[in-house]
Amino acid sequence: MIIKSFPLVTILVLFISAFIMPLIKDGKLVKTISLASMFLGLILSLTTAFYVIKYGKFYYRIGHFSAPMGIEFYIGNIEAVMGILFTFVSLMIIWYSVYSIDREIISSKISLYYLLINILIGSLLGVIFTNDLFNAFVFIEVGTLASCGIIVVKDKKDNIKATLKYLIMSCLGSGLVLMGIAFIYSITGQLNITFIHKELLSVYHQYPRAILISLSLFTVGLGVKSAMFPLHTWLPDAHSSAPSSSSAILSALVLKAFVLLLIKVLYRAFGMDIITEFPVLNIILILGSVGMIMGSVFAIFQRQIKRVIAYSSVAQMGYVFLGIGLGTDLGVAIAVFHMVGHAVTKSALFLAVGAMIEKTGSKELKGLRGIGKEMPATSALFLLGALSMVGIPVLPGFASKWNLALASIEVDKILIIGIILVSSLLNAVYYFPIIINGFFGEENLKDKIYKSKSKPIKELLPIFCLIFAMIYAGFSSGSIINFIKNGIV
Amino acid sequence: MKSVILKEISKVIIPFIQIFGVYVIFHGHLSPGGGFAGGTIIGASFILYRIVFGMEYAQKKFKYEILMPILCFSIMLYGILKGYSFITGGSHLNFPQPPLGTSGDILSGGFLLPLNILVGTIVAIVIYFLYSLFDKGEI
Amino acid sequence: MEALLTNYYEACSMILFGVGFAVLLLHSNLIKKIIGMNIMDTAIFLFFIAKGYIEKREAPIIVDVYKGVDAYINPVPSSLMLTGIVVAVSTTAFALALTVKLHEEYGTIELDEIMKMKGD
Amino acid sequence: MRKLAAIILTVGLILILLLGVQELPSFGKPDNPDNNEVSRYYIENATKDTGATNIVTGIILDYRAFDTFVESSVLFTASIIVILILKKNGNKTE
Repeated sequence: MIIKSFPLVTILVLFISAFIMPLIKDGKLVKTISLASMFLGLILSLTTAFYVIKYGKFYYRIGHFSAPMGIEFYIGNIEAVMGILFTFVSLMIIWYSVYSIDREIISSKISLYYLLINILIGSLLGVIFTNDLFNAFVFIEVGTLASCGIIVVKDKKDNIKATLKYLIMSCLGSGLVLMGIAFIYSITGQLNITFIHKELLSVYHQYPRAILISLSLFTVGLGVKSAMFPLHTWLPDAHSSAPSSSSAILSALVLKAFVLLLIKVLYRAFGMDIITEFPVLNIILILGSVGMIMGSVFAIFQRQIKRVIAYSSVAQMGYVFLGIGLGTDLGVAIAVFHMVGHAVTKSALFLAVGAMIEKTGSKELKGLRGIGKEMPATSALFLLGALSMVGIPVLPGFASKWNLALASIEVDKILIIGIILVSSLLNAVYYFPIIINGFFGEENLKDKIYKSKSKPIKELLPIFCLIFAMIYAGFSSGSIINFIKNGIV
Repeated sequence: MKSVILKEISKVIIPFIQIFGVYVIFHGHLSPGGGFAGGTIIGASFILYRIVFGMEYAQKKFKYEILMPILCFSIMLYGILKGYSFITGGSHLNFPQPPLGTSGDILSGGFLLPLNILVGTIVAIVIYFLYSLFDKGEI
Repeated sequence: MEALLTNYYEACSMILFGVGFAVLLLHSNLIKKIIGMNIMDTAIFLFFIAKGYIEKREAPIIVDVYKGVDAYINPVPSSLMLTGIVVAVSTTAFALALTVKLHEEYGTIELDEIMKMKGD
Repeated sequence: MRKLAAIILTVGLILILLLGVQELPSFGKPDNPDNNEVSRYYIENATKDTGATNIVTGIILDYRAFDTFVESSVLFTASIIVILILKKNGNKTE
């Protein structure tokens, strides 16, 4: 069946359409190519998802040689959902950047910018789909280079400083991941995740320390790349100095693919019965909960709005790590669902903030007072996104918090509910002042003309679609979580 | 680097370096080496040319408008060639595959030889770009 | 302890990894940090290739006659490390380009001074 | 102070890694777990399947060709980014 090859076709289309772009001079054609390739990717991943719903998960060997000899893709429920999420969110972000990118970077670099975005999304899809550890490492490397590239495209002082810090930390991370792969290869002799699991089941009694070390190497290596709490120091500078569309891609998509790889390594390569013998899951649980609290605390003291939202990314990634640390299938399903909800919401928030900064010209929180009157549509979308972050019942933020609480009761770790409540309150503490100063307050609205700075509707359509998708995810959260749950093993 | 001795000697040596690089690429699937090693050797010969003969000559000989299309076409060709063999292999369609040939001579490895050549050009051009950008920021 | 003496290649690569890690953490000069990153990558390549070696066997290239399965070492780590080396090269090239740009902007490549200089 | 903490951290890291290495299968033994049926399959069938006498090139360009495709795009992306950063006149047409 040719539909089985669609995930590979998506990645090839994204890579090959990226290779044409340096030869094209005019920006319009480059944007249309990028939009067309991403739209084709969305259609292909939608058909793959329908195929998976109907016929269940499948393996797709790349080339003429099957699993342990050649490389293999594994498309299960989680990969199908994440494929749709990644292509949909990046399509919306590219659609938004078509209008806003000319004001942020000089015209000759636009074709290279879209090249980097295409290669980045292709490599993130590769990290999601592949069932081979070393192949995932090579995709991580392309993703890291491309994500550092889209930050430095804006060629300002603090961009370069933030990019260098990000590059050095993620090189450290990928070095640790490669060391983890070396340890696993020396024990099992396999590189394919399902074969590693088979080998490890028979051999993990002889090498307890080596397995513990490779587990911690993977956790730290991928934790650095996906902003686990103590290793997140690169994130605020990188996400706040980048152009608005690339900071949306960075915080919504790039962090998620590496956490998904961590889930695949922990729950598929090692398997539930091996990792429960080691304290790794509890460490991830503790780091996740500390990250939730400290991320929000840092966000309160920030003055620039983009840094507030960057720190809230760290806090939301804490939720995901909390879900992973619970150690049950439900916990991982909620972690994946929270990734879906957070990706859609955070990209909408970053794009809305990008529009605000572009129109008002000031990155400071003080500069955005009374923005509700000047740009009512954008700040309304920002309000909806912030409500989901805080956890208002109908939106996805609430659904993942609610199910996380249920899952932690199941595992009878009651303290986690307290942590979830405290972090939701902290979220409210730093999101609501932005909204309140924007819409209400006499002195804020004093000399603001209604709709004076609002962006034209056709530029706000992508954010509107993202918010609409977020609300849809909130309504159908139960069915998405069940769909993900039976896709983990 | 204006010394005449250097220019004359490098005029003699550079062709031999490039011939050796081409040899390593073409025999990639028979003897040690392959696309990456051979490409590095050819890239090094480009850099030697640029050092000895200075930037103006090098820019006339290796213009950016020629090298960038070669780089993009070779990596696109690589993607299409390998994409063809991925998809035909993965979905078990038995479309015609390139002949494997007898396993001793050059034209023997099916897609191996063209892929080695493409990888060799990619590596050579990338190394030349990296050097020239670090040298004076001009290609 | 004697196990460290038998697989001494892996032990040396771990110490090299630690040295690279220390250089990365201690030095504030950017070029030295990049050199530290390179040392770490080389240590990982040494570790990976050392896992593939089997005593009294030769390189996996069939010269003229096929000497049977037990005459060649494990080819997989050496082919993986070709990819690893290319990855290390491109990351180093990118980091060096950033260092050149930082020197143009800030005038110094000491990361501590740059951190103190709160840019605009 | 920071330097002391960094030194302690690295020495601890080296010790932990050496503990792990101590337990790994010993170096160079023919019956190591990584010398299993996968590598034996490569050695036996490389010339039959791919036609290459250099088994490593056979693995790179045929068995695990997807790795090498993504890796040459790593090289391509690295050169594009360095062009993006360092190209003096910015645009391509002088």
